[in-house]
Amino acid sequence: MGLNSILFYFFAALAVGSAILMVTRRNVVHGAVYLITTLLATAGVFLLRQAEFLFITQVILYVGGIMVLFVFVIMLVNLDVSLLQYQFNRQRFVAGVLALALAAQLFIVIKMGKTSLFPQARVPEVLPKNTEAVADALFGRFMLPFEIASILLLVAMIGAVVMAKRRV
Amino acid sequence: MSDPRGTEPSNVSSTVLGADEIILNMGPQHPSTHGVLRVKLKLDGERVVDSECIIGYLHRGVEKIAEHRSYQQFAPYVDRMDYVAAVSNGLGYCEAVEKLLGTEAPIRARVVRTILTELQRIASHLLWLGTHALDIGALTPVFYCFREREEILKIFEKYCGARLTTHAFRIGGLQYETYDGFEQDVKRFCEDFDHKIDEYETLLTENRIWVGRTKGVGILSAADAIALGVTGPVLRASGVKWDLRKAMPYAAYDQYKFEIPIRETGDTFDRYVVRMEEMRQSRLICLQAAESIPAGPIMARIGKVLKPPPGEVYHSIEAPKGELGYYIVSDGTTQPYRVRVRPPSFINLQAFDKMARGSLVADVVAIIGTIDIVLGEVDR
Amino acid sequence: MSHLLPPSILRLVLPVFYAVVIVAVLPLLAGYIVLVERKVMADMQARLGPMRVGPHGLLQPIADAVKLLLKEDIIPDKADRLLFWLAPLVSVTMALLAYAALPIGPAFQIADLNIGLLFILAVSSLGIYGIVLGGWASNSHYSLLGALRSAAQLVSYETAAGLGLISALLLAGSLSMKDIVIAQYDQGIWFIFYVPIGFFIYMVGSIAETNRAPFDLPEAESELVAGYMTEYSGFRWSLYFLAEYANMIIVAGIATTLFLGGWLRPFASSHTALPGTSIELLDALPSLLVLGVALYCFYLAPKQPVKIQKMVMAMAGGLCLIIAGVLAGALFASPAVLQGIHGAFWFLAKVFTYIYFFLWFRFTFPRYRFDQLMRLGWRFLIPLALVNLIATATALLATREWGGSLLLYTLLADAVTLAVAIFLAKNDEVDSAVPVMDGE
Amino acid sequence: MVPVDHYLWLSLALFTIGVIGVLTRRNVIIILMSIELILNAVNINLVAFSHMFGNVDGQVFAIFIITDAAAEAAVGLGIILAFFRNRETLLADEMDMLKW
Repeated sequence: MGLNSILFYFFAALAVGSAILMVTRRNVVHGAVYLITTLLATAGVFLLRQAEFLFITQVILYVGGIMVLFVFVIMLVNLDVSLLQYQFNRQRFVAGVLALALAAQLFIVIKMGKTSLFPQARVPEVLPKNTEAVADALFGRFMLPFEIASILLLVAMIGAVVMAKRRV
Repeated sequence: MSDPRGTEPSNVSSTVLGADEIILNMGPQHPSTHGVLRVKLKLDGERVVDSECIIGYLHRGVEKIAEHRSYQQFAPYVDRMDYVAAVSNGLGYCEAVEKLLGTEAPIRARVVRTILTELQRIASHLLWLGTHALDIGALTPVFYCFREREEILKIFEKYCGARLTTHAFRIGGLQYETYDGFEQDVKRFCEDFDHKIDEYETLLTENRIWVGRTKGVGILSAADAIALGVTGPVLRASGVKWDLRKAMPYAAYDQYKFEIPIRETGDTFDRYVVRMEEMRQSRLICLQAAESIPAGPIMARIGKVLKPPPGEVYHSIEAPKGELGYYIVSDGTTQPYRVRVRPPSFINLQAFDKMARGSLVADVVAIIGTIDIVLGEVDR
Repeated sequence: MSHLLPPSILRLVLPVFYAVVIVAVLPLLAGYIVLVERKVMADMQARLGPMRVGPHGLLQPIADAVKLLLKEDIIPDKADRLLFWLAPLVSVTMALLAYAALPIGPAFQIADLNIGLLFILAVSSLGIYGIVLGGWASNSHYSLLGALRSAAQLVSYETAAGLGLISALLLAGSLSMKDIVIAQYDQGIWFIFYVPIGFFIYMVGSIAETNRAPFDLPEAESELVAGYMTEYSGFRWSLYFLAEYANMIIVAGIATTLFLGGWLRPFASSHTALPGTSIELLDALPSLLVLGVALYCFYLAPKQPVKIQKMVMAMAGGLCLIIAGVLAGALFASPAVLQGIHGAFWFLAKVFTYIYFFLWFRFTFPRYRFDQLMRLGWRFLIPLALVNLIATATALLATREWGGSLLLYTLLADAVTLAVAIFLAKNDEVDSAVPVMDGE
Repeated sequence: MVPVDHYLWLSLALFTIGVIGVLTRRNVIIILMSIELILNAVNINLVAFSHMFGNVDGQVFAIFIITDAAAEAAVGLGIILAFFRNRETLLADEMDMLKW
């Protein structure tokens, strides 16, 4: 077991552990902290798969941007009341069973497809420089989706402003 | 008559909070409430919805003490009200008692009083400028201001031995003759001081951030200012030309030429400009007065034991912060029956709520600074 | 050292050694930056500053550190203990982590990542969690307001600063910190001359990101007492403090690397040796400078009032003498050693010059108000940064298509950007004349 | 070398936790965060396959997903803020009106 594997299992355990903590915490700020941990651990997994640019995107955008927004909003809304309320809804048992059923389904699919679904990995010996490769793909073949994504962001921005704006 | 403070009276604690509203307690221990002022703010985000000044943390019962002291014994106490402008306090009190006695200090005493009071005005404004700038985040002016203030305090020290609570004047005139070189000291200070003010102004007046932080902040209209009884530079910045030195001259002010600076808008920047200009005018008064201090006695002929005739008197002077009035009731004994002080800081502080509503937390600090309060005087 | 260990082991050991050095030296360095700050402040304010502990306050940082470590550790009763404990650690860890990719000279770098710049930006953007969580966990309104301000401020100014950096990145064509410096060596010019406006934008943005005056609203003393740090004391507080100064060095390091030629000395590309030797004139400069400082220390030493102060002053002079000796010795060593040692000298010199500007701003300007800060960020800096970026890119493209001097084209681009800046500033003036009363 | 299906197991675990969070929690912010978790699980798959096939298309898609997550978070949090302002609660059960 090389260093890579050890790191992978470490990050995986960290991600799953904090994810579980995230959904079970009563305090939303704690939940957010655990989600941040999960995201960082996932970023570590990305790094292990030589997706450096994605790693950085994950850290800057997800952790440094989106989650800051979350924490910001959590702090804006008053928490004292919600701490005392019951945290899980009425259909929690049914929902849990359903979620586990979904997980089982996926489990079986992956298990079954393990031999047929994945062709043998064809990892090239030398990967192209990741940042350049991603840039080439983004601004080459994926130019149109890229532009559409930017429009999506614009729409979201306007939407968020309209939503969060106070009624006059 | 409508309440000049706003549409509804402040009542921060009993009102129900909205979704984004929080109560922020500023003080009594806070770096920029200038002492033990406590301000309770209701904030919507960072915007002030409502405010309430809670005072009294420095109450010492000065007015009550006066009823158990003889007239002369009480004089040092007034220095402890506006302790950064002790000379002005003393002048107001001494002149009030003199008025009650029906005498007047000799002309030499009055001229020296004028010089010292104007120097005190400069010192007080310097302290204000330094701390106000510090509140707004300019760290440096305060040290420049203290450098010049130090010169003034040195003159005080040489004159009467004390720097802060000077007790410089006595009822009926002065206790001490001026020391040798007093005029030269005053003149030298005044000559240097001119370009020192320019120095402060280069740091602040045209600084975009300073202008941004002060223009349009804490606007007080002339009508509101009058309705609230505001006096001093705060009133004059709102466009009301009212200065007791001109309106009801006392000491020797009628002998000197000076201008009363006024501004129109009544925002923090205007108050800053007015005070800066006042320092220049005070400097001119000092120069004129130091030029020719008339010879003569320094004490009026009053007895050692003061027994003013029964009656009452109200005398007010233009202290650095506004109208400082003393209302003294005599019952013919050696002790006043009642002394009531009209402190400018206390009255001006009333305008705080009017100025602060709708502004941001950062502005609150600027507004507290611009009113120029001294808690010793507010609480007495 | 290379003859002691085989290169493969050296490759592993050296970064660890560097990391240990940085972690060990940084707190001391931060402490001495505080001393320099206080001395500079005192000088600008017509006073002396710390003079008591050691000659000219030279031992003041150590006294301060001891005091902070011995202070009682207070956790507010209703604080969220876990996060209260975690937050300063996050701040300081992220600040230190960023040093991994910062090249202090060609040899002195822990890891030369090919996404080095992005790594530093990413990691230092995580430092915000220390501030936000600390502010929230303190359970105090001042802290919370400070934290919220800080979050909004950092997110907005990161955008502007990042866009300012990209203009230099375009010229370098790489994200690796080392390659960026080498690009400047190859092109024979520091990028600040190509994109001065980009540098200006980054400078303003970096001041805001490190919460320094005039953008120090999250810890505005006169308004929010100490902002997010209000409830912190002792060691935890000093961690925040360390993080703040470490971040200052980081942003200065980024600016130095991208705009000021990193570890390159001035006129790095011109090589004129002194007659008769192989020593270049400019290479001799650092040792002479430090020698001057050493002599000044020796000159001051006998003038100190107390014997121990004389000793400390002489020791400071001796230290400078040793440094001067090392710098001079490097002149006669191999080029790699020369580059390594002098590179570190020039890098640190540039970093401290940059920090000096930080200090200068702090003592000159009043503090912005929050809405003004936001307006400056969103309505002045970000549009300006975008225009600057487009102009720079156009200049690069023009050079590539039509040939000609890049400097000329970038000058043109800067002129355009400057015009836009003036237009934006004018516009802003009109707006700010009316007091803002929105959001009602 | 870690086999690819281990990445899928990790992804599956995170996905399931996310789904459980969405379905069972009452607090809308936690629900939104669980959705982020689900998106993140998908990203792991994409990166794993991207590495397996030796091209970056999967990573590009992951970037698009992060973009989408940003948009979703912005709008979602905007809605939560508006909701909180009007109803003073964060519970999904009480989001039972079409209009307020």
